[in-house]
Amino acid sequence: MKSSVIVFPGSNCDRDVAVALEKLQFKNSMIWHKETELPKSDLIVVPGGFSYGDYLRSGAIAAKSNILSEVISAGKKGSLILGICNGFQILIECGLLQGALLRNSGLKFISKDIFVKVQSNKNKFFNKYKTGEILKLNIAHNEGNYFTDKKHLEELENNELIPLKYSDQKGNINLKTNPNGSINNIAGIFNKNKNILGMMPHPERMADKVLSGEDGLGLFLSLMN
Amino acid sequence: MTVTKDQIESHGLKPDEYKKIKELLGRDANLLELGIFSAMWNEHCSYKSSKIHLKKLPTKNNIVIRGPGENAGVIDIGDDDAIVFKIESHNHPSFIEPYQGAATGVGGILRDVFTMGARPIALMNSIHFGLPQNEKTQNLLSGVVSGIGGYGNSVGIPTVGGETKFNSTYNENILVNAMAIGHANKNKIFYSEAKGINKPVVYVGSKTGRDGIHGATMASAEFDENSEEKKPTVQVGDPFAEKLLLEACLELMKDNSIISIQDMGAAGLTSSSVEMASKGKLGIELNLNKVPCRENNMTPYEMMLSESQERMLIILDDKKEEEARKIFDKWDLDFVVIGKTTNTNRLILNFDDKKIADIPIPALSDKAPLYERKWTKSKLSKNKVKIKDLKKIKIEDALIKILSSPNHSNKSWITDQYDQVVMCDTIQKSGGDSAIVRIHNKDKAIAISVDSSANYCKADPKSGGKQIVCENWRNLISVGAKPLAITNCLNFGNPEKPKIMGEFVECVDGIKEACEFLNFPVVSGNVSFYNETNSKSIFPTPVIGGIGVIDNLKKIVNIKTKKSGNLIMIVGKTLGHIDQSAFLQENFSIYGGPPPEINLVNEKNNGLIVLKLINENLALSVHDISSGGTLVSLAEMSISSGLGLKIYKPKKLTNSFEYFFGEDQGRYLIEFSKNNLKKIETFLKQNSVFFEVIAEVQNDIFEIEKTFSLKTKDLHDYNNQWYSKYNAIN
Amino acid sequence: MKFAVTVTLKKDVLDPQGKVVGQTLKNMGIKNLNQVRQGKFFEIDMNEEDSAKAEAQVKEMCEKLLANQIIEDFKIKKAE
Amino acid sequence: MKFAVTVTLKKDVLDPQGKVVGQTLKNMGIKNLNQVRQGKFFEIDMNEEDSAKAEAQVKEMCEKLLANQIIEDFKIKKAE
Ligand SMILES: Nc1ncnc2c1ncn2[C@@H]1O[C@H](COP(=O)(O)OP(=O)(O)O)[C@@H](O)[C@H]1O
Ligand SMILES: [Mg+2]
Repeated sequence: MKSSVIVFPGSNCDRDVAVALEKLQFKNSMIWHKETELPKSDLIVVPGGFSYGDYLRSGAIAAKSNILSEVISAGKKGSLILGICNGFQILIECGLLQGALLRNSGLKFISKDIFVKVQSNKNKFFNKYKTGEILKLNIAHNEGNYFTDKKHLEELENNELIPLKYSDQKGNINLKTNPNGSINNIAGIFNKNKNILGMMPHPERMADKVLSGEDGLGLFLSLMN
Repeated sequence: MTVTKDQIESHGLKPDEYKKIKELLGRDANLLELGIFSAMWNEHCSYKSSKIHLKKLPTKNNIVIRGPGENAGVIDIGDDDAIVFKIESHNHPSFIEPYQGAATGVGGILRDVFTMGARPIALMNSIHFGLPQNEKTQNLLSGVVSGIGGYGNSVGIPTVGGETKFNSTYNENILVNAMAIGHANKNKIFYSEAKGINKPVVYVGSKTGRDGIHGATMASAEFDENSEEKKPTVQVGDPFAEKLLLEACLELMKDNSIISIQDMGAAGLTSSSVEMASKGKLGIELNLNKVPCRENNMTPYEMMLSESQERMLIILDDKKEEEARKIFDKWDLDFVVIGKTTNTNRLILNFDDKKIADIPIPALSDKAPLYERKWTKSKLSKNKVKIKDLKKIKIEDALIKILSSPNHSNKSWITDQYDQVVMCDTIQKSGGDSAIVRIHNKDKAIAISVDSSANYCKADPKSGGKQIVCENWRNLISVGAKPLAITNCLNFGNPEKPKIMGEFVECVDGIKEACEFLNFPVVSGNVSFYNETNSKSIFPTPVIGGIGVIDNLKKIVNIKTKKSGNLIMIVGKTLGHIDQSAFLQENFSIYGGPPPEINLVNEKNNGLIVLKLINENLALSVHDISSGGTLVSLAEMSISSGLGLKIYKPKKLTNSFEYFFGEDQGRYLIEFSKNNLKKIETFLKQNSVFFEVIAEVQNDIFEIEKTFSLKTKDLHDYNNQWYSKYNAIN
Repeated sequence: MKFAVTVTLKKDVLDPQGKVVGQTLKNMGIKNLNQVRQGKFFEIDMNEEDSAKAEAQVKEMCEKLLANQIIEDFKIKKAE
Repeated sequence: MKFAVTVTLKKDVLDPQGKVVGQTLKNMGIKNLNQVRQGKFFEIDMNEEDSAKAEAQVKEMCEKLLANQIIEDFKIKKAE
């Protein structure tokens, strides 16, 4: 399996995700944002961090970079694309995913381990998990408050396009288990064809037993299926 | 044009200091030169009040690669790995503008570490505020915390721990100390010493603006006509620029084009260029027309004294310019040759084809004034508190009071605003005795802790100085690390007052004694004097940042109790020293009396033995006993695991308050399996370590036999409410 | 030639910042406060004599970068 | 009664956001751009008939919360 991790000025989870991919024997390349061509890859990762300092709107400036037009056309052709945290924000800003990520409702940066419940495993990214499985992942963001209009929300809900929702350890999904104000506790969404995933939690931070757990590994393993 | 008396005074220089300047120059100084002298001779850059005392500190042993004097200290942790670390204060800026003050404090200390060729791998902080009910505190707290997080999170360095304290002594003068820790190859450390003549001096990073120009308000009056432009401005941090600068510098450092490198910190371009030249015994000549400026019409005075952030000065080797420029272009950063090294031993500044300053380098560095200031010994308070009056309160109420107090409450409101795990090497985040960060790609880690105890230091500066080093050492031991070295940030009042100077001298003596005894050298640090408002000084507050090494990741322990049925013992002797305790302060607002005594022999012996128990896998969880005493420490272990404890009453009980809340030093709590009791007992006896079994782990209930019984969950709640209530929006 | 641009969230988009700011102001005792909405403000300075051309360019900046038109509206004013 | 408040960084204060936004616009081809400075914008709606009183209150809000006067200036305008 070949993967490409896109690096912007200000990306800071690029190394972390590369470590997780390489641990699973992905052949990974780091792609600088000024490149105009993407190597052929089975998976494109837009990693977390603060591309361009998160200035203006998180992800907005990175969405204008050279390489993004390549990512967009790859995405439209059906390549698998994973946007994590800032990567999710970038995928939204460039139009590959719909909706918006607003400031967290508490107006504070939140970084902590949280729980998410897998809503559906019928897709390329979560097939190694069980539907209903609860994962411990880490979040770290200022703008993770997902918002979209009613019509799109219905479309997401009705077509299994929301793979992850914030929950507690027992799987309860409600206001109390919502860390950032996201509509319907949404932690990640797909595009219509389910080849593009954006998620706020960081799976790469849960890929090592010595640290705080391995619940995120399944995502990368699923992609190898 | 010579300078006036007013200008000399407004630059914070004393008349006899100016006299010395004239002697060194052989003439009067012009205004630009005066500005440069004032920046180099002020307390912050010259250490003129502290230097002779700091010299007493132990700074060398077999693991120290570079001690104080560089941007940060460097120690050897084996296998070519070096750890580069330092702590620094940003107290005054943070009081004026908490977000930017704290943020730029973090930015500054990060640059100190990556200038030396180290990739920063962790950030820590020590923050002290006035009482919560003080009007300013809440705003300062939330601004400082989001500033620390805002900068570190954005650069992508995990903030893994720290300490937060509230004390009325900081009502008008908060403390914000930030520590950065980096990892480098020990054969690729970069220093600031210039070498070679006619080498290009390169300015890299962000442009220079009118940020934080000291004393410039009046002084620059003659430079420009538009008075609006004269306001000294607060520095604003740009973490994005810092991240680019970090990556660009580390990329350039991969080959050997850099001769020397120095960040522009306090006194910006002035101190960086002087320091490089001074260390290399060389001269430096700059063309100020080349300095990249952010604003129009900036004067040489402003360029030399600006404290704009995210800038560095580099001396490059011959013919390396083009390669280096490419790297900085890639990262969209300025890269401009602004001067060269010379053999003149002078700082020469040119502007518009005129020489505008010409100062012998030694005049700015080696010949800066040094003071042996008058100091008086602190009066120690001998009177012991009479415990009789205190019997009216119940033990469990006192415990709850402490656990739910601002100083002892769980800090997750703070730490949830810090990205603690970016870089994917954080093994232990905040919440334990030390943070633990793995060395990337290796099976080893470092432990980090920062500590202070202003109340102890106020009551007895020398013993307080010792205590804080010991507490730091203990915190490192408690996670299974071998303590290696420290950095320190000495926050004090006005050194011109003999009483304050005395506090400083005695604290340093205490630190010295403990560091020497424990073989725990000081490799870097920072002194922050003049922490006072309206002539009221803060309590002496030395902050110690310690590093330990863990050679095997399987030998790490934490404070979480593991299994019902296991036993807990106290290692170290409990005498019941209750003066200066959290118990008296939180329950009765009593602050008098001496702090607990430090016995360095026991301290070292107990610590090394505990480390052995950990390495033999005999200690399953460990927590040192610090503020709040045994009962609070036991409660913290319970809260962190959710398991309860049955605590025994000691047989020869004189007073249970003294026993359970006393803050005798050199003590640890250790959880172990019952089967190992004999083995551990024998081992401790052989090594003359005092111990007593004090509790048994059980489910859910936290109790002292025949005294009280509480649900662990309730303890958790008491410990977790204060911050969110205090900071609630509605 | 200078322009002042304001970018505001569309009416039906939740504004977490404005909400918290409004709540804080109410807690500070401003009882007759109805609502606060927070947006962004840009001061744009152009090297351009032709004001129609400059304004068209500013509009382009807004559409392409400064505002996310899915959730935001913008307004352009010429400043003195 | 509605007010439009703009909060901008003082002249000599570094504006990292404006800097990056300006650079991005230039990279996108707007060569005649001189400078961009970014600030905040608030739309404040008050339940208050007395416009002098309302304006005084908005000023108070700016001083106490919306602007940090050490690094920022603010401007208040009555909106329709
Ligand atoms: N400002 C802060 N930033 C990060 N972590 C903090 C901060 N303040 C406190 N902590 C964390 O809270 C925990 C408890 O702190 P403290 O009571 O000072 O510990 P100790 O007594 O062991 O030194 C520690 O793990 C510490 O790292
Ligand atoms: Mg401790």
